[in-house]
Amino acid sequence: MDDLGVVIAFWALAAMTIGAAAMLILVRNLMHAILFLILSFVGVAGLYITLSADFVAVAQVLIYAGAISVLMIFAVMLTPLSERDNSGNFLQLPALVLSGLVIAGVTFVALETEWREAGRGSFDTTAAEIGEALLSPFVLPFEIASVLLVAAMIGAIVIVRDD
Amino acid sequence: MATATRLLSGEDVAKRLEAVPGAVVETAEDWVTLAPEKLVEAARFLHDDRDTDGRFLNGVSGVDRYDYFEVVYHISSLAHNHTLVLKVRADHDEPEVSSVSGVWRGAHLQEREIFDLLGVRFSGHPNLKRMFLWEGFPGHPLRKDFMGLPGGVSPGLKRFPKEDPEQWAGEFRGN
Amino acid sequence: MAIKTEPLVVNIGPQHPSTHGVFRMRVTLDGELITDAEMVIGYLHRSMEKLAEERTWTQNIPFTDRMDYLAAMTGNFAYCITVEKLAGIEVPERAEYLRVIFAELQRIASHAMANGTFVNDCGAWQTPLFYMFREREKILDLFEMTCGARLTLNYMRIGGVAFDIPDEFLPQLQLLVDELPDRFDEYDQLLVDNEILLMRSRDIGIISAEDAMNASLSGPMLRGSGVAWDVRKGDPYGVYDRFDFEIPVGHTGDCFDRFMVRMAEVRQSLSIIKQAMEQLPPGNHCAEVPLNFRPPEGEIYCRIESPKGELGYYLISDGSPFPFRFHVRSPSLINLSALKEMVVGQTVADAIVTLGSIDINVGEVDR
Amino acid sequence: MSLLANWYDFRDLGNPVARLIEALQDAGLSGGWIYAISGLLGAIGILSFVGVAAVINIWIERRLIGRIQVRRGPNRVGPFGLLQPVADAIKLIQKEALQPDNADGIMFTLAPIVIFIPAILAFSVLPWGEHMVLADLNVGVLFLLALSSTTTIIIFMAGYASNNKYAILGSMRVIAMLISYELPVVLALLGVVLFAGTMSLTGIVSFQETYWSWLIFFQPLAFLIFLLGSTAELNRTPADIAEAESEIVAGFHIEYSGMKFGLFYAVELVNTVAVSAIIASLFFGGWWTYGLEEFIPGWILFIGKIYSIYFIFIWFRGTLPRFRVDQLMAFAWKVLLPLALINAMMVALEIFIWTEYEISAGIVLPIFAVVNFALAGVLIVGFGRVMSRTMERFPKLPRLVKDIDVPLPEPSTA
Repeated sequence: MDDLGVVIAFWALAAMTIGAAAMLILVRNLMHAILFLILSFVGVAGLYITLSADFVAVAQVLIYAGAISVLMIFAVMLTPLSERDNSGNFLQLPALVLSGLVIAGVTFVALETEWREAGRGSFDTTAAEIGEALLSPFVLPFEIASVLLVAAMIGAIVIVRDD
Repeated sequence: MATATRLLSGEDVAKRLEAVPGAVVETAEDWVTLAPEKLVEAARFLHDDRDTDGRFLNGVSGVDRYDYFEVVYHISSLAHNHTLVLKVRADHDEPEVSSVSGVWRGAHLQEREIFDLLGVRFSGHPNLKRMFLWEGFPGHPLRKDFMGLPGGVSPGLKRFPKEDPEQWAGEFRGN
Repeated sequence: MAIKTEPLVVNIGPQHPSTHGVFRMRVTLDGELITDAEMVIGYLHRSMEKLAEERTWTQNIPFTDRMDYLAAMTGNFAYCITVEKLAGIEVPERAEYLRVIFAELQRIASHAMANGTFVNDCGAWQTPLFYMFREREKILDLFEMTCGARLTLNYMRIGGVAFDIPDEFLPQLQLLVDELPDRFDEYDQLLVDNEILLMRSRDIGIISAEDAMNASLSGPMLRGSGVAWDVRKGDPYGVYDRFDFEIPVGHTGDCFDRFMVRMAEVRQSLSIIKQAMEQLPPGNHCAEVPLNFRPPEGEIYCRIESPKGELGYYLISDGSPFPFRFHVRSPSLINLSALKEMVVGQTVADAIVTLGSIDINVGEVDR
Repeated sequence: MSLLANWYDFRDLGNPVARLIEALQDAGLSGGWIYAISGLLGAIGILSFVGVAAVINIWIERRLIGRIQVRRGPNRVGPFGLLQPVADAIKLIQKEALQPDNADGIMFTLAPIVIFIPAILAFSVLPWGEHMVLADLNVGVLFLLALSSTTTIIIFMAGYASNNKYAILGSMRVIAMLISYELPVVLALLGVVLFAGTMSLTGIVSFQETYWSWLIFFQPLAFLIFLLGSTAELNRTPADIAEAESEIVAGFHIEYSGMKFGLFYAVELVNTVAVSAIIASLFFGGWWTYGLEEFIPGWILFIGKIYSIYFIFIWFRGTLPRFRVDQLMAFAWKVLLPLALINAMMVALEIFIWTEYEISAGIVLPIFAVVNFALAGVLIVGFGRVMSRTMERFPKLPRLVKDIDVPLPEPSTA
């Protein structure tokens, strides 16, 4: 029964994530596409929860659904296009080929990999462990990432400043 | 205690306006009538002259005198605490007066109002269009002959506005 | 590199909570900044100047109520005083004093309303408005006690006032005059030291003294810009030369100065009312004027200081019982002359505050 | 059934539920079913609270605002006007649900419904009593923040779908503002989380219980920042720039009418209660009230605290004018963010001292309290000095002139 619940949740969330992702490509209205993207993000967050990674799940919602999507909304709103439509362009065919290749590759990897099944984790304080991991073994990448972000921020300010 | 505002007599104003030759056409007891073509020049002079200091335009009003239109300017000096009256006549059939809104910003709306209600055109006005009534309103209601315009035009709407998009076109024509 | 954005044309009004009636401002926005503004008025145009030409001089008094319906007394006052001057009618002493009392009460009511709605425009959730309404309500009660009406009063007549005050009027007025200063001190505490209100209204909608004069602004707009001009002082009408009062004058001409000038004028009005109550002589309240009297031929322009500014009437008589020309110099309309200059370059929020500080009354703008 | 045997259980509604679960276990139900049933019970409890709160809050808010504005507020329908929200709801339901011609139909309809999800979910991680918590998440605080960030998107959805210029202005304002205010709020909560050493709300409450002190005594600055920041996030006066009745009429929900509008109205009140509840559990001990919960059920104390904080929000609304958009942003970035950063660093330092030198809590906590209060005072006064208009060029009061005095212009030399 316990496992059944998780399995049902997994399939439901997977369907939601993939369905939303598919709709994101299919809808013509850019705003709708972004909303489907958010739905997809939320589905991924749900998948993290089934993996007992509560911190990552919440961070996913906070950062992706809450912040990244807002950036995308800004991008769409600032696009000087009178109708916010996902109109066709000359890149359609290359994009189709590329995505076909990606799908093939991912399917191949998924089918061919020897998947190891992890034991069910529990809702322990994952946040503390992540924090310790970030600040002791991975402190260098962590700091480099923050330097990169500061650089990006300064770059953004320089770009936005007039004259 | 303050004393009341002094109304400059027509002769006084005419004397001041000698600096603008040919401006004064007629001098009455309380006002002067100006030549239309000299109006802006005279207004500019009265505005700038330190003795007259007509920096404050109390009001502009238009009067339909049956055979001509009269535009009346009440100008005062808050510093000297006096006031004076200028008048300009305009032809009844093709009323046109030059605009003083370049001299006094405050004349802007009032000239639009007079144009709207009396039909006096103000040449040189930056944005002369109807203010209270909509574009396409037949006639100018403050004219004395408004209630029986020649040519059978009756006041008010000809038809219910929705039936006649032409009448409403002006509203959306943009500015 | 600047980000280009599409201009957005927004109609502020005619139905908008902060346009004080059916006033419409068509603004072009770049983001939230106003790049162009145009006012569209006329939604309340009732063609009073035309209607007045077909009614007798006395019959026109109710029209003056309905122009600035928030300050009907001063509307009456201006018209009556102009006709009296035109016809050379002597007004009894008592009527003059009553007129002053009622005009000043009306000024307090109008300023209370203006300041309440102004703070509302700054985004307060109605609270100051309701406090101001409370004071206005008491003044309207006094009006009702005297002439039966509260808003469109039709109280003054050519030659005096319509009714003498009832016996209980003066004690009630005394109570009000004693109470209001404390009330307004309270509002000063609530509003004037409010950092948010200062942030919203200081250095917003500035108009210099020279520009204000050039745009024919009057009343608190002109005084807020630092021009010490008041028709009551400069051209005393009625018995205003017998009272001792001061003109509050602003420093920069921003919205806050206009607000403060109105606040200070309320106190000056109270002082005038106090003096008028002390000096109020007995006697007749109205001169004998025939119902359809005919003023001599002639024309006159006469102005008074209404709460909104210089309210003037330009009347032409051709000797008939009807005015030949009935023109109103309405302060609300002319105070809007500088609106565009004040608003362009501001954000929407500031434009609303600026419009609120002008204190227009659309009834008077459109007439 | 011993469920109702003694009232004592109702001090903590978790107890009867635990009894019920025990009974179900005895009846031989599998763990999954019991999990589902207990979850359902909790959800029903929370939904009923939210429903009642939304209705009651309308009355409370209108009555209190009325009180502040020297009027009576609703007092006609039912005793003390208590049934006014019901009358409002009936009126709103009866109204035609208008939808603009070019509105984005699905988004337009969906937005007022979806916006309830984060509002209600927020209640699920709150500890209502010692055992009264539906989902004791280890990352409860982060969860609440994630919820508040999704509200942004939904508000934008409503504004964009309305196809109205005012609505677009309002929703762009919302996005800009909420992004700004997320930072100080997160950093303020970081101080609390660091201090308590846990992100679980139950953990934070039990921390307060363990050390016999509400967290507001250790984190006054974080409390103020969170209070002000959440006022902005809630779109309430003085930061209601998204609705800004006097400027952009109603902002993002200008085109909504009928019950759709009613839902937006209700969700604002529910959100306010949620934020009040978060403040109550983070800073005021949640259900724990210095032993008072032994005599009065903890959840009643909790609700009492919620409404005390809710009163502050109503008070704000009744007294303050609105900020302009840029001023509000400046307030977030120039005042709240630095304060929150300083606070978080101070807390980190304190925790470091506490754990590194292993000083007993009895000694170190009072010192922290005094230090933090002093820091808060100094910072607030200091920032007030720096940020306020010390450079007033002119006095506030107008000058009084005895007589008319209009100068002539300078003579032009030309």
